[in-house]
Amino acid sequence: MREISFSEATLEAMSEEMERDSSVFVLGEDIARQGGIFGQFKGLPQKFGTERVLDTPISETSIVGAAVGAALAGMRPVADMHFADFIGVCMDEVFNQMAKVRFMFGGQCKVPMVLRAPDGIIRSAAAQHSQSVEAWFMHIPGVKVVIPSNPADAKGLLKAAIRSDDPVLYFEHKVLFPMKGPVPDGDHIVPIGKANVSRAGKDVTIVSYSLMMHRALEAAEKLATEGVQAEVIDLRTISPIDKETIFESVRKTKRLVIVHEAVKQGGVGAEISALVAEEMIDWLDAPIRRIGAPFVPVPFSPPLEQLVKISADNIVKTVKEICR
Amino acid sequence: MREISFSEATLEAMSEEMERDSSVFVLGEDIARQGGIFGQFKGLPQKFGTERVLDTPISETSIVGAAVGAALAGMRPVADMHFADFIGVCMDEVFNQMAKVRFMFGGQCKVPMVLRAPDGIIRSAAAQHSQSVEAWFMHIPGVKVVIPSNPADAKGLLKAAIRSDDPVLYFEHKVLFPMKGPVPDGDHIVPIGKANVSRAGKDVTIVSYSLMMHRALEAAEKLATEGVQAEVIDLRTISPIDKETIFESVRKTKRLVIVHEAVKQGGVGAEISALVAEEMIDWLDAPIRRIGAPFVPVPFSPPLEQLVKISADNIVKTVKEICR
Amino acid sequence: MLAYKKEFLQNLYRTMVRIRLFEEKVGECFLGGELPGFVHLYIGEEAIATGLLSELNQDDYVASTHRGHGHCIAKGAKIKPMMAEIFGKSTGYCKGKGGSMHIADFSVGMLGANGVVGGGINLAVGAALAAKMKKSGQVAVTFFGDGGANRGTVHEGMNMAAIWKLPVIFVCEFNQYASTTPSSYGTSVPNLAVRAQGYNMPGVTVDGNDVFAVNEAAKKALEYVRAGNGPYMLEFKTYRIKGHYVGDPELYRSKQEVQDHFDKNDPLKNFAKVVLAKKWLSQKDMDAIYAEVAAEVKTAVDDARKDPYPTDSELFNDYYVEGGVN
Amino acid sequence: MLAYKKEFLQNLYRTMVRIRLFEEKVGECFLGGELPGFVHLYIGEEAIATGLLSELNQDDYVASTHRGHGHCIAKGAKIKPMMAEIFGKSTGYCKGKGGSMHIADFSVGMLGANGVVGGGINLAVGAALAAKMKKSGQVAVTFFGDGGANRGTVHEGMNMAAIWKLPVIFVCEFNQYASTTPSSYGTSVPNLAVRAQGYNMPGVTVDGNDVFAVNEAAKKALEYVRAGNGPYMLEFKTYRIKGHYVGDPELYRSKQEVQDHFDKNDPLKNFAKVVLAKKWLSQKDMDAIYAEVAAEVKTAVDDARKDPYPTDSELFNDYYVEGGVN
Ligand SMILES: Cc1ncc(C[n+]2csc(CCOP(=O)(O)OP(=O)(O)O)c2C)c(N)n1
Ligand SMILES: Cc1ncc(C[n+]2csc(CCOP(=O)(O)OP(=O)(O)O)c2C)c(N)n1
Ligand SMILES: [Mg+2]
Ligand SMILES: [Mg+2]
Repeated sequence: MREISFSEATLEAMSEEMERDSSVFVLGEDIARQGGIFGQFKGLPQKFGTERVLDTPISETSIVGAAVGAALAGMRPVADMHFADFIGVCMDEVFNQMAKVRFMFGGQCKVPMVLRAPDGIIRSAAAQHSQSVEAWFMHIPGVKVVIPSNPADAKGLLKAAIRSDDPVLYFEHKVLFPMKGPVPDGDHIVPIGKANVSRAGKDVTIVSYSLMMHRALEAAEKLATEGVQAEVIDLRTISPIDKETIFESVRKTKRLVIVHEAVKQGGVGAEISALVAEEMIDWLDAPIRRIGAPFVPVPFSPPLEQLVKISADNIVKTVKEICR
Repeated sequence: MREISFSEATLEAMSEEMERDSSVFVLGEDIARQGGIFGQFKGLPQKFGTERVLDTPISETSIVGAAVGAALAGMRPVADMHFADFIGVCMDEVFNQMAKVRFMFGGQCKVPMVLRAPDGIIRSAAAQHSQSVEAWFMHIPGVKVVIPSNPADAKGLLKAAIRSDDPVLYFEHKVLFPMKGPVPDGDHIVPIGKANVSRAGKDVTIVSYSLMMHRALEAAEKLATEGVQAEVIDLRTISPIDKETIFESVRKTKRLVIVHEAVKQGGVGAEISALVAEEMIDWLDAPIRRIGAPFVPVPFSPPLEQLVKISADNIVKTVKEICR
Repeated sequence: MLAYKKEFLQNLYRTMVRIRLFEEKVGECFLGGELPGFVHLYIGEEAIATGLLSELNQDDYVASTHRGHGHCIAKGAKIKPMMAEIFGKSTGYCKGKGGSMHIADFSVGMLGANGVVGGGINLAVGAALAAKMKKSGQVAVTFFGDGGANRGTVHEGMNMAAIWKLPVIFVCEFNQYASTTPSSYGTSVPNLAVRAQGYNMPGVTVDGNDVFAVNEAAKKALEYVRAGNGPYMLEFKTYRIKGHYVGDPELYRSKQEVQDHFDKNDPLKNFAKVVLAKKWLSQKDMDAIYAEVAAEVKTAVDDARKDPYPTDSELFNDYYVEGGVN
Repeated sequence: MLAYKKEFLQNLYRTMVRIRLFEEKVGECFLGGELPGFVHLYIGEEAIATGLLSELNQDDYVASTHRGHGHCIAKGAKIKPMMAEIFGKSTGYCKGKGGSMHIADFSVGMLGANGVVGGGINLAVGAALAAKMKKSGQVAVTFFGDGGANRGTVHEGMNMAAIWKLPVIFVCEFNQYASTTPSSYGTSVPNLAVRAQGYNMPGVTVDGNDVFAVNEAAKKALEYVRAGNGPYMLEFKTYRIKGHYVGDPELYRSKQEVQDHFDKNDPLKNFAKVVLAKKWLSQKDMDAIYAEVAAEVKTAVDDARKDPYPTDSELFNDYYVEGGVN
């Protein structure tokens, strides 16, 4: 299969969907002139014109609010958040409008929009440009939340999100943009709500998503050399969660570790753990372990930043602790 | 002990702390002229003047931003959110300023402020005026989060929050305001970070907070008549969590149920469950059960609203399921 | 003053009376303990929605506020499903899921009341953006109060609409109060229309208690906006005759202040004075309309009372289009 | 033009050169791969911070932006701990926890750069509120760009400051671009000072490349604000000579445009032209300052390079005052 980068994969998704459906358009800061702060929108204005690829002012509440309004009026907007760290600026629009209008209005309307938010730690970007906040949104009824870890899923989930008649948050890790990987040709769609068993194993289940999938897979490699066969599940969608895929794996492995870059307390890992502790506890042979960042803002200085990042070795160590 | 209402208790706390320390002041919408939308600030302007009890425009980002700024300049602001539902409007100020400035600036400053946010379902206030979003804030390093369930704790935690040199979010359930209860005389302080065993028991641990504590205690009464002795823990602070009190109880009861009004998915219950599944799993004799609202916005129509509220009977039923 | 067709005048009056009587009835039912939630009445502000929205086409958009009943009625929503919604019945526009603060009728372009002050502004901006992209000729109108004007999102929306020359009219209903806070305290300028200059858009201050003045201003604004010149701001000076919400003890103003306004500047009395003086309508014409509307409102309430509440099974309807609830 | 004391002129020049050379060095170190994070340089805008902040007292407050080095230096922060901070060293102002985008020196009232565009506005409003409550006579100054001007929180802060008559100066640094977006595209008016009218505060547009014009405007604004008249808005027209961040390919403008500006309107060249023509300072005076500053900057970098990184044990310091991490 041909290999393209994560960012190219999202570009293909955008391009194909914009071609397919003239109601799809994109808006955000530095989208048209710059091609997106990570180059993820490069070439779109040349292809589709600046009527459908809109640079906006620094006005996040208007970006999301107007996207909701345009969706209500029959368009399919894709809005870009620049950095996920700024989503707090328009949290009300996400939480009280985007997520709720269809329900509040008794189904009179729908909100087929996508909000893309580049997240995660990159190169000492410090406390306000390094955050992962996906967990907030799994606590908000009315939106769906996807978070791909590789180019194929990036493309497939973005296409699914754009075609979805429900509002979707699409988190994409900044470190992933240049990463290459195989992407199927043609109209590749990854369904929202379906996790993926990225590596089969029988001794322990590692659930992760986004950049941390790569650490998890590395860890699984290392563990394999020591005789531990880890099954690695890529959640891909965190709301709604694909419980069945997780449960099926835990039924087999009887051990569960969840890994994410976001701080551990109150993170997605808590929900996964709680689901298993609620419905699968009798299957477990070990405590459920979560690996997430320590409860502290992301520091600037490289050696400190290193301390809040999760390595494959962290995962290996934790897995070994529960596989004794 | 004398009995006063929850709202009077918060008023006493405000009054005493404003008397004690001239740098304490309060700002928010309809605080001075109305005395707060739930009467929780009544009489303060008469006592302390409208220089220290400030009505604001409808400008939530300024309310919180200015509170942070005033705190940096040596004041101790108490800001009011009107309804917790509007905290999304100033989420950036909470998340990126209030929570982070001290850390980002290497400890050069502190942010001794309190953000009060009335939350919860009340009288068909519908999707945008009924929400409980405390879980978001336990996922934000740098703030503390308290959430009292009764007048004594309301007073004691508010006083502790005002005196704290750290930024504190103070959630108060709208239904609690008129509820009466005993409040100790004098300088009653409830330490942040300490849960309370509100009822002792040996068969099951019920962890809850805020309004749901009352449902939990009712449930415990009912269970007692059926021979099940529930220990009921009032978290009071949800960040940092008082793990030890929970663990100690679970060591005894070997069964855990967590109850909150917020939607179950991604809620505080997930974190509590995960902590126990991580560190206490061998002590458990039953699955950990969480009780929270179904994953749907709060509907307006009374019979529908009823479906997303949690009753003592829900709790009884769940407890019995795991106490068989 | 221009000449008006009689039918147009009758329609204006019908709409204003419909809002007034609808709101009076809602207030009555609320005080009678029949209504869930809380309600904000549009009484005293009827001339604005009426004079302005009467100039819109059915497919033009309106994004409203927490005080949305009047906008709804003037945009052409039916009062039966409105009343049913406010009662929380399954026959309501939102099937009982929204209530007063989320009342909406998408079939007439009414994109909903909004419980978040300022929440509707950018929905209108977005709808106008959609209209522009589709070259549909539609316009969007959005309302905000003298209090809501101070929300940041209004600023963002006005700037964005201006740079993209979107067909949207920003309507400030300056009714003197934001809940208990007088606008003279919370709003830094006496006339908010001055803010339009900050976005390079026209902004005018108009007597919002005079439906004719509103209507003239609306026509000018619409002509400008429909011609593709970009957004326009209208500020209507008016007065909230009732409390902020039904049940408001109104400690922040005197009864006399309210009575004075009602006596001297009630938009319905103002209308009657003009049309009777000019003999455009007779008292009989007006009485007939009044009686017809009163009957209509009575039926709406009678029906709403009898209509069924949603059943439990409806909780998860009208939600995710593609399912996905755990 | 007024007459200036020689020492004052020397100080102005010293500050401007300090900013320029500091920023050039930072840019160099970044391109050399020595710096973590990303950096936004203030080159070309030196006259604003210098002419304005030179009029502040040490205990007055400044809330800055992502482009904060110049504000920091002009407010009196030392360049050694600044450079150390940008290198991420434990000797930095924020002990390496903040970096360029969160640089701060509370000992001189510099409340920090801010990674969120618009994030500093209300910190200044709050500091000014504190000053007013304490009757301390302090003022607060806050900066925002032509891009940041379109954030809602700026609107909220200006209105709030106006109704409370807070001693705060809102300073717009109109440098023609918001990242890659020209202000002529994203900002609906050519002069943002017009927006001040919307809050009933004075607002003036001033040549931000002329440190004397800046200084005169600053004195007027400060007099007004210190007298308790409420807030004031200053808009300075300037130009960002470097990329938005170091490493910016700058595809959105021509090299010629930048060069033209640099040749004709660089604030340092402008200063030299005036002081030499008026014989207020000699080339020798200026060369001496330049050399002194160059040496100072060199030492700052040399030291920063040698200074230690924070140790692992420092991660949880400078965090909760009262503990509480799980
Ligand atoms: C973001 C937000 N903040 C606060 C509120 C609470 N609130 C509801 S209506 C209102 C006053 C609105 O005043 P104005 O905008 O003048 O409209 P009016 O009620 O006068 O029609 C307030 C403060 C809210 N609903 N949303
Ligand atoms: C709320 C927010 N949105 C977007 C950004 C990303 N961003 C950082 S600087 C910048 C451009 C700022 O332009 P302007 O305000 O004119 O300041 P300048 O860079 O020109 O000094 C943008 C979009 C941000 N940091 N914060
Ligand atoms: Mg009003
Ligand atoms: Mg700029």
